[in-house]
Amino acid sequence: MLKEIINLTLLQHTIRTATPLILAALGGLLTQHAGILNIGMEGMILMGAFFAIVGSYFFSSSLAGVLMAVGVGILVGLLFAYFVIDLKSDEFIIGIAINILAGGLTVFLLRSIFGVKGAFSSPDIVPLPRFRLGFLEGIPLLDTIFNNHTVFVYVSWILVALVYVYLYKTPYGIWLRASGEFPEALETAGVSPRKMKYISSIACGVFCGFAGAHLSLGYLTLFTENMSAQRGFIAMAAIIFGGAHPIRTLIAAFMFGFFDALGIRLQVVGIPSQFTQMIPYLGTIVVLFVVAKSYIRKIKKNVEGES
Amino acid sequence: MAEKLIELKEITKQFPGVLANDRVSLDIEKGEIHAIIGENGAGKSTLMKILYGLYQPTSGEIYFKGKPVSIKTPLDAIKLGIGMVHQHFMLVPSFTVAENIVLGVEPRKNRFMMDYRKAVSITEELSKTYGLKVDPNAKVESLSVGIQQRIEILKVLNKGADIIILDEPTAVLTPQETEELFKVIRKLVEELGKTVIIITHKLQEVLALSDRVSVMRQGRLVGTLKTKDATEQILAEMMVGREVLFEELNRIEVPREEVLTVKGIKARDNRGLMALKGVSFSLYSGEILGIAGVEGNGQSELVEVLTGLRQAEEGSVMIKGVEATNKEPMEIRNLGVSHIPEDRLATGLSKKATITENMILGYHNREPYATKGIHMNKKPIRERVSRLIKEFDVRTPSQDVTADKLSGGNMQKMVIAREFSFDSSILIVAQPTRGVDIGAIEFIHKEIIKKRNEGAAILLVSADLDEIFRLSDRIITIYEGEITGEFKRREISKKEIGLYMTGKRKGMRQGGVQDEEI
Amino acid sequence: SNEKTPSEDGKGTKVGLVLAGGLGDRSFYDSANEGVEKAKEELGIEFKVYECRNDPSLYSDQLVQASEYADIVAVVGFEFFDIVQEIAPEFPDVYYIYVDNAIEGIDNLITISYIENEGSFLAGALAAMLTTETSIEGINEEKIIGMVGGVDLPVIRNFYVGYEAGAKYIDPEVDVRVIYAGDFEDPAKGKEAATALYSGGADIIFHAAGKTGEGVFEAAEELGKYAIGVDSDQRYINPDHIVASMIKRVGQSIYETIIKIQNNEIEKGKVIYYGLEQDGVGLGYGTDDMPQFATEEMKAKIDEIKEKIISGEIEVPTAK
Amino acid sequence: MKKFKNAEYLISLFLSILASLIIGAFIMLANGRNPVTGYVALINGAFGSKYNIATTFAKTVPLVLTGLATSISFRSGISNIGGEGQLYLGAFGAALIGITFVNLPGIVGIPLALAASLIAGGLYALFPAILKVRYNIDEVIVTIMLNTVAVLLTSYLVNYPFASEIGKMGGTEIIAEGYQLSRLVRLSTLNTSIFYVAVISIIMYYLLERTSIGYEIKMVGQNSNFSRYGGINVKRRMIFAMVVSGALCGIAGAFEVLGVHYRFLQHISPGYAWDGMLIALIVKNNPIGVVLMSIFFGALKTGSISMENATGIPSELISVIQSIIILFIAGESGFKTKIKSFLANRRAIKKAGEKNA
Ligand SMILES: Nc1ncnc2c1ncn2[C@@H]1O[C@H](COP(=O)(O)OP(=O)(O)OP(=O)(O)O)[C@@H](O)[C@H]1O
Ligand SMILES: Nc1ncnc2c1ncn2[C@@H]1O[C@H](COP(=O)(O)OP(=O)(O)OP(=O)(O)O)[C@@H](O)[C@H]1O
Ligand SMILES: [Mg+2]
Ligand SMILES: [Mg+2]
Repeated sequence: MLKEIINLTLLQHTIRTATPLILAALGGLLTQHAGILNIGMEGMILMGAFFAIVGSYFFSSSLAGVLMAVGVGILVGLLFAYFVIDLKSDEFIIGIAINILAGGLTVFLLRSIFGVKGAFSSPDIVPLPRFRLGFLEGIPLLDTIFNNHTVFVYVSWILVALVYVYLYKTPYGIWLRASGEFPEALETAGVSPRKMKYISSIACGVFCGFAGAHLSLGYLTLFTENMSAQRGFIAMAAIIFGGAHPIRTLIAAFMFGFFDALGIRLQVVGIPSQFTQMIPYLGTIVVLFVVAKSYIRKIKKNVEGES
Repeated sequence: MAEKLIELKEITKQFPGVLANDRVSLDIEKGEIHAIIGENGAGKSTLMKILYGLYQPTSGEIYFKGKPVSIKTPLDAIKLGIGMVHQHFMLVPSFTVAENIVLGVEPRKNRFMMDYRKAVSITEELSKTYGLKVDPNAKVESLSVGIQQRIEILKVLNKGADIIILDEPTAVLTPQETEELFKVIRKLVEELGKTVIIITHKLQEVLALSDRVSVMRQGRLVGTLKTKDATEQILAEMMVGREVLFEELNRIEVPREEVLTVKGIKARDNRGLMALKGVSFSLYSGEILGIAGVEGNGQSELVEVLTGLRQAEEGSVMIKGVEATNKEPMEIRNLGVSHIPEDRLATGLSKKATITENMILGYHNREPYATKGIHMNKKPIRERVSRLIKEFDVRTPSQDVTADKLSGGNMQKMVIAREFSFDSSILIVAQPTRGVDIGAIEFIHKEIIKKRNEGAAILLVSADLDEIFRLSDRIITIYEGEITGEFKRREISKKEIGLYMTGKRKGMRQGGVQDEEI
Repeated sequence: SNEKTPSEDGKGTKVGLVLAGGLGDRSFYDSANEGVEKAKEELGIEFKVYECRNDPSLYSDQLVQASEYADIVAVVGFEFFDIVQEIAPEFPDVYYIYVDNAIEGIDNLITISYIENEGSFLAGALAAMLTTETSIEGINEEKIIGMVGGVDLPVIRNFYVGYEAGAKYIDPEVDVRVIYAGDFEDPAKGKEAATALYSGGADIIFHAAGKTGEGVFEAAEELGKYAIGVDSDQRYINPDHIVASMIKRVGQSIYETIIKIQNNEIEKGKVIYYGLEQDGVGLGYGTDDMPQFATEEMKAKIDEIKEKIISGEIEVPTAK
Repeated sequence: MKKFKNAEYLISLFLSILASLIIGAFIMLANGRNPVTGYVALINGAFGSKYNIATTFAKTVPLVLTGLATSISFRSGISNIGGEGQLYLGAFGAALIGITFVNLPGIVGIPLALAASLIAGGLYALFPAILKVRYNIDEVIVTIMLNTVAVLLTSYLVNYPFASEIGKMGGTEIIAEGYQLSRLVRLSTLNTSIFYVAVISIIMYYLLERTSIGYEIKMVGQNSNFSRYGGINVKRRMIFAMVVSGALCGIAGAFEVLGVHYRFLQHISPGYAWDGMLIALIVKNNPIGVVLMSIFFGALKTGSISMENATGIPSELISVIQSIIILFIAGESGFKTKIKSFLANRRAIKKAGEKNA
């Protein structure tokens, strides 16, 4: 029975489930660093998923799909930025409005463009290619776990590294962080914090576009209404969990993916689905608690060690 | 006549409801130190922010070296060689000193990557050139205000500024630090040919440092004069539009009774380091006990321990014979302790709350303001607040505006009004006049003395030695979390006390030495 | 407000179709819609669809609005159990066809209850027969089959018990595994659930998971395995990997009931059960141009089982 | 001064709603629909008859409660995003009482059921509150996680130990007659819970705006340093606010059971807590605003269904229009300051010009 649960597919599942979360969370953590909590990610992912299908279907090219998703991501990012940054509206409300907008608009366009409701799939949708990493081929374990995923799985890992370098090793990342932590300081240093906030917001749209394209063109090859299925919110939880640090957020996303995979597999053993489905959520709280406690203990220890 | 570097012509700035600058015209000459003074809210910062591109003037023009310029953003100002050190520091707390200094002009390894090592070496270089010592790798949030001030200046210099605007740079500095800063300013002007504009509320500083001084009142420029033609009296009069008398404060003898006993207090600062290493003293009714010390030597922590905001690890605090160690702030207040906190914005008030809401805190659950401690009665609350506003001369359009609409001086008066209105027998007063104009300083000092004369025990913590000397009946010095000396009024001179404040001397002073004039 | 005068031949009869979910699920609700569409074409009725999109706060509103509009209201979704009992007596002139539950004793309310476990029994039997057909590419030796359910609900569990019983009837050693995705609208999750089952050795998965089931089909295609669709004949979605569908003829039964109402053939306040006998549920093999995985033998065996169920020789368990 | 501010706010709110409706009209036109017919149907659907008005108000019941719940928690500076979970547990708690003590008369039973829901919701909010004040664990993430846990837990309970015998619906049995709040208008689900909600709203208004507790909560939320310094027990106030917030959500759930469905259902809430949160945010946590905006949202929901049914304007277009309304309301103060500073600048320039001349 244990073999049913703990096996290589568990890790594959973890990786696959984590990917859209990582992509969206990378975008969200950029706005987070710019001082904006973006709960509109859910809607941004959904739009991305839809327009990826549109692009791929009409241009018979997955690249066109991705570009389309990214283009729409930029537009939604701009909309979000305009309201939050220029009009100083409550970011929570704007985020929710974007989610509602995305929910309505995708369904409406699904009907107007494809003439269907609910779901759209077609052999004419060109999915994103899969990737085979030649150098992994010989190595049995790594090959199964890490090879032959869709392209965005690898892209997401590269992006984590890029975002990390961007945030901490380039001037632009420093500006971005300053724009969230102390915008006046950045402004007096001659860099517009507004610009940095706009950039982060647009980048978030792009990343969520990636996440959406990955869902509808990479992971699956179809669009269904509401297919983002709360991933935007879980991505936000991952950001909070990871303290908006790219690596720690990546770990959080993997953790969610892992708990999810574990939950699905535990059902096979006969545990009621409601309980196995709780695992990612309860697991997160437990991990948060353990981390917080050990942090407090560490502070205490430091203090004792010093005196 | 010297070259006119900058000419501000008829600058007007209209904020919604406030005319902050009203047709202000001002010249800055090359190589001068130009002081700008004025009451709180006179429009000094606004004018400088316009010059630095942070605000756009509603109307008016700026000429730079005789040519009209448009300064739309700070970047435009930086390009013209203008740099500004702000009243409230513009440093990113979680960044290192080096990162802050190069912010906006980061050295790069290539098009994209920042060269952090270069940033460190730039910082070290600057630090050496101008004689301002900083640790490039320290995080700003862990540094004292004095050091932060240095970083701000280095930051401006690093951008190649020829004209340096300093907005109230000395408000938070110790006399030693102020002296050091002035040396740097003189060096910048005399040796490096820079031009300096300095805003300050301290008239002695104006007289000691500047070449010319401009005075602002209620958004207008009252006049500019050569410093050598000015006196404190003249300037003060121009500022407030009436005569200001620095009268000797009237003290009466009040029966002394020990109300606060502090024994062997040890406590840590926010970083977990020992900030108080066994502090003991007593405070008596009818006296003002001044605590003199360079900022960052444990005064803040001491005040927090006494008021229940920070846990002491060892030692005891007795208030009127009642054990009060590590009690909650509320319990300590109930023992009759009022507190003017050093950071009014972070602790002393809520910017988003109205003046009424800010001023009723502490009374909000007492009769008659709250029936049975629950039902709040609007009328008595409003009456009380409006009375306090009048009594303490808090300048505000109404008691319903939010506190962030007040100028710094008026915020401070609001906090003092609230705290002094409690019939507390112990007042813990930290930095009561920081960033406050002379009229308000005079007012606040009188209120403190009045409280003393009524028999309250007052613990005064101030970075401003003049203030300590002017108000205190007794002074203790603190250095690195320990008390290094205790003196009666007029027992020690300002120069000498510096030795105790910097730990160069310790122990009680014997005998009375005539104090220099205060 | 509007005149409700159904003419003799049924022309101009107004039908309101109230759905707990929404159109576009390519199974349950779409099938209901097909029924009224057919009635429109063949009987000349008019109709309007009232979608509640799974929002419980709309059940009552939509039902009332449909009642005010229509002569016959078809109410689709077990969720309406309480509300339809409350509303139907308020509109005595309106006939209610309530689909997917069982209520007796209200004169103008007819309920259609599907014996989905019977249909699922056949699906299970087919899956059990196929899982050892190693001649088909992708089918392994192991006797493992799976099911992906949307949410753990009584209806969905009813699918499962029938499916399991059907499989065990063919071969008691067949291991039947179920995963509930916890969502009817998350195809990605459906794909993961299916992938987990396939990689655990299952080669055929039956889904009762709405849009989540789309992910099951994708997993089948990707891993070269097989799936069984639900409610509508879903083979057309991917004929190479969807071997059959357990059909719940919601549309057909609504259509038939409309005719019965118009012909006054209806027994008042009764439950009409649609099981195998009434051809309300069954197994669909798609159209002839599709590759057939079920051999003639298997189909015959399925028919035999079907007869036995109808005759009562086989008793299909029901979920609690 | 204050009165004037309120009037100004109302006017600009009205204008932003108007502006979004105009945009909505263009969307309808672009779709070949007649916006006049559409909006007439919308208003008619929301207020056109006794039944419609009743339905509108029926919709506001859960929104007011969850909106007030958000107000009190957000005011105290602790964000309760877990309303949905608290609502589910509260609903289940009430149902449990209603199916267990079947012989109690309503006058005892209903308060008991409400108490159960209040305790269930309150306790479920207490947990993240404690994690927050004791261990400094972010309450946003914990409450989001707890939402799903509560939905799943109740789903287990009603599918297994408390599953209804008939109706195969993922719900409990019907609660006893004595617990069922009576309906007020024929066909509508509007029931006597609206009176309870009116009373609760008044209490909450009083608590938040007129008492020292409300004052303390507000101060804690604005500046917790200041509050502690001023002698407020910050942690206690945060926990109090969170528990009250949870209790209100619990009660919202109870009314769905006692007044609408008469049993607990697995998917009893379509996201009431989220809507309530949105409402509270829009009106900046003002309790009166919550009530008014809830009515507006209720009307919008009721009206848009009628609009869809009457005109065939698809519901997804309506949600697009709704999101535009929300965007405009949220952007209201931003638009206003933009316009104001534009006007002020022009005026000042004009004035300066006159003086120069
Ligand atoms: N951003 C702003 N919006 C609206 N009013 C402002 C703004 N900034 C300043 N003011 C108002 O403009 C006036 C001038 O403010 P300013 O900051 O220039 O005063 P100041 O002379 O620097 O005072 P202080 O000595 O207290 O620093 C004040 O009444 C202030 O309230
Ligand atoms: N939006 C505003 N409306 C009204 N008054 C304001 C506003 N913003 C700031 N003020 C007031 O204007 C005064 C000046 O504010 P500002 O932020 O410019 O600080 P400052 O200390 O004078 O300037 P700086 O630190 O940049 O030199 C403060 O006393 C503040 O209370
Ligand atoms: Mg100033
Ligand atoms: Mg097999």
